[in-house]
Amino acid sequence: MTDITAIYNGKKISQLPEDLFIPPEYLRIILEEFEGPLDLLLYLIKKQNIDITDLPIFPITEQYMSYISIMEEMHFELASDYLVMASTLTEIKSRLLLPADAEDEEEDDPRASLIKRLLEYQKYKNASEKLETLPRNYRDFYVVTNGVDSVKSKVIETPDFKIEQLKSAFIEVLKRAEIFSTHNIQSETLSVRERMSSILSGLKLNDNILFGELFNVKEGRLGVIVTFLAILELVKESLIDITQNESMSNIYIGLK
Amino acid sequence: MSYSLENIIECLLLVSDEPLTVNQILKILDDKKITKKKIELSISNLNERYIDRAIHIKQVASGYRFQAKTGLEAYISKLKDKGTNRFSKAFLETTAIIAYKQPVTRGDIEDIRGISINSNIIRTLLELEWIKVVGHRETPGKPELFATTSKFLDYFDKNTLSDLPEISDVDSL
Amino acid sequence: MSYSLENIIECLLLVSDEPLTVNQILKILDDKKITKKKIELSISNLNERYIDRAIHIKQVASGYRFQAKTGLEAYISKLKDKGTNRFSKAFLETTAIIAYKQPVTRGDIEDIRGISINSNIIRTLLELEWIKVVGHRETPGKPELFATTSKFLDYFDKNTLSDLPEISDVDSL
Repeated sequence: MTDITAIYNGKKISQLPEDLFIPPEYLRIILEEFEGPLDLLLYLIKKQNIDITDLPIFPITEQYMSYISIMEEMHFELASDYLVMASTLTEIKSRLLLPADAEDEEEDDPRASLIKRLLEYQKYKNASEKLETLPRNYRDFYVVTNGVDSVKSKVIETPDFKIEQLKSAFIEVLKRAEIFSTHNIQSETLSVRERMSSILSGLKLNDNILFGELFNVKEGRLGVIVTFLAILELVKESLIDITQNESMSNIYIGLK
Repeated sequence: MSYSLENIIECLLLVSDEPLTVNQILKILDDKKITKKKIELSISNLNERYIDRAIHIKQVASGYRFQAKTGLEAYISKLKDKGTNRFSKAFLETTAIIAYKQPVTRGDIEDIRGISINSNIIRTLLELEWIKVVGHRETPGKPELFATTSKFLDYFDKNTLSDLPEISDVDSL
Repeated sequence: MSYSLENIIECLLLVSDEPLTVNQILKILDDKKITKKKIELSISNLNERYIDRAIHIKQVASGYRFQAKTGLEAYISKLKDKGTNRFSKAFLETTAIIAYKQPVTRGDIEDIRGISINSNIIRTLLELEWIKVVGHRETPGKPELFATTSKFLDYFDKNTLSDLPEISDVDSL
């Protein structure tokens, strides 16, 4: 992690506050940026401007532990992998404290395997950063797929699936969406979404519709609310315009 | 390198997933010197290029689009056979997103799925009349907004969208 | 009306959703007189046709496809309401490990990253067809071995794995 940039309440945070007196909300954002204990360690090492192969286990362990304890205090959902690393660090530390055994002092640096893992992880982290910058289809270059319409397929077979499959497909898709960084999923009640569609379809046929005509009294209070919410949502998504020439005159709804 | 107007239009028509109108092309090019007439002329010049070729530009209801000429159906159907994705997961998920999040654009669906979708899926849904275009979003490209139709509900034997299985725990996801 | 081999190939490549290999084209044409050589020659002749044009045929891992040349991005991006496909760091790191260290098991990936991975990442990679199972390691549990596919390379406009950016061992930070 070269630069952590989080934006919180409009303020840019690019560095961890030195004293670790981090407001919990900041910390959460920062911690979410780490891809695991190795990533956190790399960050701590980098922050000290030291060579990874010199891994100064004492200060690093201390800092690592303070992060962990803050995370725990905050009841942050701490992956157990972070705790495993904590015990690894402690173990290395205690082995370093033991009087060095003259014989195997040279070949058996207790830090060796951790350093190896850090280097290995760093290698793939670099690789992933390179992947990120590669040109991508639809973003940096454009492929002609289906550029040409072919003659309409003879018969369209109707897909065969059950309504419940639709529901589980949607749930699964939402779950998966979590791993991508773009989220804009909220649930609205379906009746509102449906009404949005029907208002839009109506507006495609008529340029303008009188505000009042959108409401059907027979649907009762709930129906009116649904329609009203749908109108608000359409305005929010800038799909429709609401116009009124002078006060108390008719209100018209039209497509943007 | 700069391309001739004809070559630019050719590229746009091929890269686009949807037919393009002269007005849409005008807007994309955003150049005062280019008129509607010029674009229409370019398209007809382009078509001369394609006299002996197996494809040409056709004007359909929603604009201009490249189409295969007749004669290659046998080959094309072999090509398309492998792409039958009506029963695929992608098809099911696309349908589900349109049903539960309508009205949505293709880009919305791609954002949610995290994957670009095959144009065939949208086209099949439109051909099945399970979805229709209910408008365009006021963002660059004016993408089409899709919503499900009553035919879609009929297929599942439902009256309204609110009869679809409820997704109550979405908020907690 | 019959078309020249070049015009037929042009049409097939443009109609297809996926890149086409010479073998696939051979199979579609199903004509003893047409050889691989002839098809390759036709494709290179075709590309000469496109020298001044804004599109051309490119070879990527899974075959030949038409692509816009550089220079028109400003226009095309207006055309496409694009799903931007932004990937999380975890997703990219997992992908990088599979790409550069393949074949690997899920356990290998977790060892390198030092943290367990969300199953959704593997599932998405499989669904995108960026990775596939190429075998099982002969260890307890016989874990699946993953490798990248040609579709993964297509997405990044590459022909072979060796076209990916080189990575070297890191000696220090």
